[in-house]
Amino acid sequence: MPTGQTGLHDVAVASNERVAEKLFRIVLSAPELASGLRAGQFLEVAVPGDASQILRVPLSFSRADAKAGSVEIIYALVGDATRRLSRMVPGDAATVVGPCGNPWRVRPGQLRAALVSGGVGVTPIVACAGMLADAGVPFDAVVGATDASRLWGADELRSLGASEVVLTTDDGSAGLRGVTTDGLRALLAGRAYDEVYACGPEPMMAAVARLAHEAHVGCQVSMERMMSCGFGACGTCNVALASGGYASACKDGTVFDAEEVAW
Amino acid sequence: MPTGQTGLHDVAVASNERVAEKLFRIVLSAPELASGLRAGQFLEVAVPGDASQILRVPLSFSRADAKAGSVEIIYALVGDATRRLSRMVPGDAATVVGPCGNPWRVRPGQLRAALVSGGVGVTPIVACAGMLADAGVPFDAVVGATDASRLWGADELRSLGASEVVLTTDDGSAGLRGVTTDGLRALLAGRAYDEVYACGPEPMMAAVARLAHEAHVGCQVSMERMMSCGFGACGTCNVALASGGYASACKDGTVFDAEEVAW
Amino acid sequence: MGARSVSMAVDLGGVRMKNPVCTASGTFGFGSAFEGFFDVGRLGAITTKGCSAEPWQGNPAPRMCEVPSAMMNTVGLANPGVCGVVEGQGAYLADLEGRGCRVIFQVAGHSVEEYAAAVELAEEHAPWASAFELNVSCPNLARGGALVGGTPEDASEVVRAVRPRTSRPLLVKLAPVRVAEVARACEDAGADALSLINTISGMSLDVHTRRSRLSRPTGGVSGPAIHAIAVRMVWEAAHAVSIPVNGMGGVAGVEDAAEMILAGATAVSVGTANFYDPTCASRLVDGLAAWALEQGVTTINDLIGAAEC
Amino acid sequence: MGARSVSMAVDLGGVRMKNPVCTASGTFGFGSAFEGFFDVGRLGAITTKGCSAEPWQGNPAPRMCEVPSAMMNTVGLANPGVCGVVEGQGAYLADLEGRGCRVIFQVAGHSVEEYAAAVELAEEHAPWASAFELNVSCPNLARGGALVGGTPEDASEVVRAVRPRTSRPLLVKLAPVRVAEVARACEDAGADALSLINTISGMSLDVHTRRSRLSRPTGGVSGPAIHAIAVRMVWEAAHAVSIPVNGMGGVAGVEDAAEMILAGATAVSVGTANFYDPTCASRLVDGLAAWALEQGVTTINDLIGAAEC
Ligand SMILES: Cc1cc2nc3c(=O)[nH]c(=O)nc-3n(C[C@H](O)[C@H](O)[C@H](O)COP(=O)(O)OP(=O)(O)OC[C@H]3O[C@@H](n4cnc5c(N)ncnc54)[C@H](O)[C@@H]3O)c2cc1C
Ligand SMILES: Cc1cc2nc3c(=O)[nH]c(=O)nc-3n(C[C@H](O)[C@H](O)[C@H](O)COP(=O)(O)OP(=O)(O)OC[C@H]3O[C@@H](n4cnc5c(N)ncnc54)[C@H](O)[C@@H]3O)c2cc1C
Ligand SMILES: Cc1cc2nc3c(=O)[nH]c(=O)nc-3n(C[C@H](O)[C@H](O)[C@H](O)COP(=O)(O)O)c2cc1C
Ligand SMILES: Cc1cc2nc3c(=O)[nH]c(=O)nc-3n(C[C@H](O)[C@H](O)[C@H](O)COP(=O)(O)O)c2cc1C
Ligand code: FES
Ligand code: FES
Repeated sequence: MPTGQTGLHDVAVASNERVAEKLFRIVLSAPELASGLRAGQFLEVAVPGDASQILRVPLSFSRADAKAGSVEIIYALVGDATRRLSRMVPGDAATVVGPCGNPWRVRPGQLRAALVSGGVGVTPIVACAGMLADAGVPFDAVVGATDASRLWGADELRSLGASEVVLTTDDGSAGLRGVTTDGLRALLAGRAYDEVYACGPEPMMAAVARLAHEAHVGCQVSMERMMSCGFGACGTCNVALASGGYASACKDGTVFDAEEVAW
Repeated sequence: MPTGQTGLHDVAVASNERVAEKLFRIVLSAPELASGLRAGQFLEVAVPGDASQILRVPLSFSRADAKAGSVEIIYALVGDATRRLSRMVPGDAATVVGPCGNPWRVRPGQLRAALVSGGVGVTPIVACAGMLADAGVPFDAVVGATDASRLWGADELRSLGASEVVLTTDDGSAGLRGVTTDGLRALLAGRAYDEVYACGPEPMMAAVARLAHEAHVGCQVSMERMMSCGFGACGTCNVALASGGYASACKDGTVFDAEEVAW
Repeated sequence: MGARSVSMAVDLGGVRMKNPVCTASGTFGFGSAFEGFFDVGRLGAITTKGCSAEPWQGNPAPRMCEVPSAMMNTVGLANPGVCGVVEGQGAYLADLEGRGCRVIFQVAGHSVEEYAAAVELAEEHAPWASAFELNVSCPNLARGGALVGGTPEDASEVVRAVRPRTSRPLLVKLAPVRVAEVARACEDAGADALSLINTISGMSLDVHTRRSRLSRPTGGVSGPAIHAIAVRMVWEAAHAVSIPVNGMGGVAGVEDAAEMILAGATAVSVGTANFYDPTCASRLVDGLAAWALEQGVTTINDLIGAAEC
Repeated sequence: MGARSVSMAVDLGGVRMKNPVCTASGTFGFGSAFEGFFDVGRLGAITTKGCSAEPWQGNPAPRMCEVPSAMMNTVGLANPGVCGVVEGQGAYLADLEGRGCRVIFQVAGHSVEEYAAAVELAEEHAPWASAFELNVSCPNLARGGALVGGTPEDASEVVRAVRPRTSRPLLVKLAPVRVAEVARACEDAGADALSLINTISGMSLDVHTRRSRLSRPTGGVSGPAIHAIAVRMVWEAAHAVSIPVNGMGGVAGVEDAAEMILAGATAVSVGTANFYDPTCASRLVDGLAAWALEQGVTTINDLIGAAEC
């Protein structure tokens, strides 16, 4: 199997714990996989237990440690598959299809980046922070959630080198009362950026894209879709393009230049 | 709800352990249910976990302790539902429909009974032994299995008062090499019986019925069928009658006089 | 939302139900087996097992096997005949009507004449029945076992033959075959309402013995696996006719039932779920009311066919 | 049993496959996406995504939702057109043929003329294709969106129009509608083999928003939930015609595939399982051989239609 090509991997749960309200962190022991992953890619995880839910669950990763052979995923409890995932214990086995999708891009000579994470969009944003740190690109971040209990990631982003992390919550229970675009507006007002990286609910990403466009700053977004396969075989993950027609979220994305997307 | 009428009950696992090769004993804490059960009846257990297997699992019980509020079931590992059942741990919740079916019958003035159990047919046979002990009817038993590793129940039957327990295995690895009818023939040769109670694979019960018939001894059998409901609503559990037509295993049985059944 | 109340009564082609919840034929016995689980009188209606003029024994064992998210059966419409049912269950069913739960008496036959005969018997001996339902998914023995209602022409013929024999509401239970066409034919022939879908014919083989896992080559698939297919067929039928539809197929919870209503069903029947979740129908009564409240309507009728797509 | 070997080669209407394992159109891309999972050259054949004369964009998102033991899709036959495929995938597909895996090129259209045009293009530009498959489950735009092959007459018309345009084997992929009748019509019109079943039309509604969970009111149900229905339809089709059948629908393991063969399928295609279990088809190659050995035959052909029921 050529390196980096999407393949099937046996993994084992190394740890799995709650990190915030309805938010979990799982670490998978997956040596083969860990060494081939690049920030912004995702995995298709088969969560065992219930044969009535046939498809794998698409999940981004937040860290891939080639040396330790481990992959970390931050995931939200939303339905049956993620509930079953949250009940897996160290030693439990699963299979993963990956790497899926394309990584975030760092442009040569990039000066400073702004990261924007809404809700569980934090997973690939943490991975992005790791990538920028490795590339020596300074960055700041906005982390938003509905309320304080679900807010997670500021510490990780700081420890990865974020100079400034703005928190926002819908209800003001932590950080700014407002949405992530309010946070991004504050960042843009304070410093000069040449790239925004965003992941979160689609309306949020659309608003971030607009803001970046107005500020003449590049913007990459990671698009979610209902996905059947994750590796380009099914055609169910279409993203409408500004140029007309569709791209595949899983094969052409999930990272897109915000300008490419028909919001 | 009238006493004894089939109803829906919440239960919790009290214990669950392997007792022989692919054979498990589970004890359910089920106070309401335990007090209404009579030997030979069965339960329909919803084993949680896999929504693709929609139906409940029909299982006989071996002991119902009204005081302790507990019900014991001996079950074999055969497929997915019983595998999931075997993984349940104390405290796990489930629901049970029961009591289902009709009990073994003790005729007034009954003198001595022979119990015949093949494989996992041992479950209602242990319950039958308890019933006979309570009724003061002396009994002996034959317990058969494919090989020694799967043989279970002799100790329970003895502790419930069996005067003699004959073991048979297909391969001779324990007890007589042969089938349960060989054991029954040995019992019939030694003592006088006025009733045989049998549960096991259908060809075995047919052979036991023939033997009992030839020996002019009454014979009750507990019939298994693929069952959708267990309480007379679906019509899928039909047993062909000697008199023509069909009876419901779950509603008219599972205990039948062997003479009624068209083998 | 404040304390509002929603009217749950619906009219299924003349069957006035206090709520839209019904049970599917052959999955609820004749009702009494469920009294240990809940007060059956709470339901809008129940449908009896399909009854023929003469008793039918049905097929040999095994009559059931499991498949993913479903079961298959080949019970073969075993029933004690109209008179056997009237005798054994009549008192209970009459009482159930008195408790406000409508009894839909289903009839079956192997030929047009047998349907007519069954309805005549039931018309005479089952005065308590609120309506009759013709199960046109039975094999027509005179036509080599083709479904009685497998084509618009055949379905029309049986409905026309039965229609003059009763003035009570007449429902037709459709096979999941050419639904829109057959629905229109039944409406034209005088049906007051349609029930659908019946089980979908399937086959399950034991690959070691090379034999069917049932006593017949094929059996009817029912349960959650057929739900999405059933919703689509209910939607098609509801668009094809102006008489009301009783929707069923894999209904196992409130959302499944609500989907049926949005797709155009006036009533919703619980089938296979009765076997493994015997309080399901009772829960739907409350669950649908809560959903209607959440949807901000004052009568459940405002949600019938209200899917926006 | 001792060391015996079983011949696994089958002839699907002129498509000579080294083993009966194929992949279903639209579930395997154009093959190359699976090379990271196994050597695609091991398969008997693959079927390409349905390709039209001109590129089709397909439907808006969301195109997929999950239902019990199944998924639903409304991809809408998005494809880059015959020429786009030839250009982008031709080299890989020609090489795959060289590796011994037959390539079945599927064509789609919205009218009889569009099918003819697509086949003509493919006939000219895809010399490597072993066969063509007509997907007659597309909506016929001139007939208000009725399926191109929903009736025997309509299916016959498209097959007759295409037949003279190629001398390569011509397969017809049937919708799960009136299967026996349509199968006979296709055979009479000159089809060399039949593939079935396509997805079953279903509907899934979000009961809170009252909208379809897809961008269209309905979508196609596929996966284990439809398997028993598919086996029955394959059995019906195989009994109705004398040309070979390529069976599919919910095949997710060796036993599912073996059921198809016993029911009368000469080849078996893996569909939805490719998405969640991407090595499935490869495992079937070995698994079916082991099953044939266990069944004591010397050629898998002895098991085709060998169900005893
Ligand atoms: C490329 C990609 C990367 C993702 N990365 C992460 C991640 O790192 N962490 C994380 O927590 N989640 C992530 N998701 C979302 C995750 O896949 C869904 O939350 C999960 O599939 C829900 O499964 P479930 O069975 O628990 O819930 P379900 O019962 O399937 O659904 C519950 C709710 O979630 C919605 N939902 C289901 N699937 C998706 C989906 N694919 N995208 C959006 N909403 C969905 C449903 O519409 C429904 O309302 C990602 C999704 C994609 C496509
Ligand atoms: C009234 C009654 C009482 C029973 N009591 C007991 C008991 O006390 N202890 C016990 O271990 N088992 C008992 N059984 C059998 C038990 O129900 C089955 O073993 C169980 O349903 C298998 O489920 P599964 O999902 O594990 O296996 P599956 O995967 O469903 O089946 C595995 C194999 O078991 C066979 N099987 C499945 N269901 C039945 C069934 N109902 N009867 C016979 N064979 C079946 C299948 O044909 C298949 O070959 C009883 C069955 C009935 C009808
Ligand atoms: C065991 C069984 C018996 C049935 N008997 C009948 C019947 O007598 N008449 C009838 O019209 N439908 C009968 N049906 C079909 C159901 O009424 C219902 O239409 C079908 O099962 C689909 O609904 P479900 O998926 O909720 O079960 C039967 C179904 C099952 C499972
Ligand atoms: C996402 C998706 C796309 C499909 N595209 C096509 C297609 O282009 N042409 C076609 O004939 N069938 C198409 N099908 C149907 C499959 O080929 C197959 O007939 C069907 O899914 C049943 O098999 P399964 O249950 O194994 O998936 C598609 C199915 C799916 C799930
Ligand atoms: S998820 Fe299958 S092509 Fe993208
Ligand atoms: S199992 Fe349903 S009637 Fe016996």
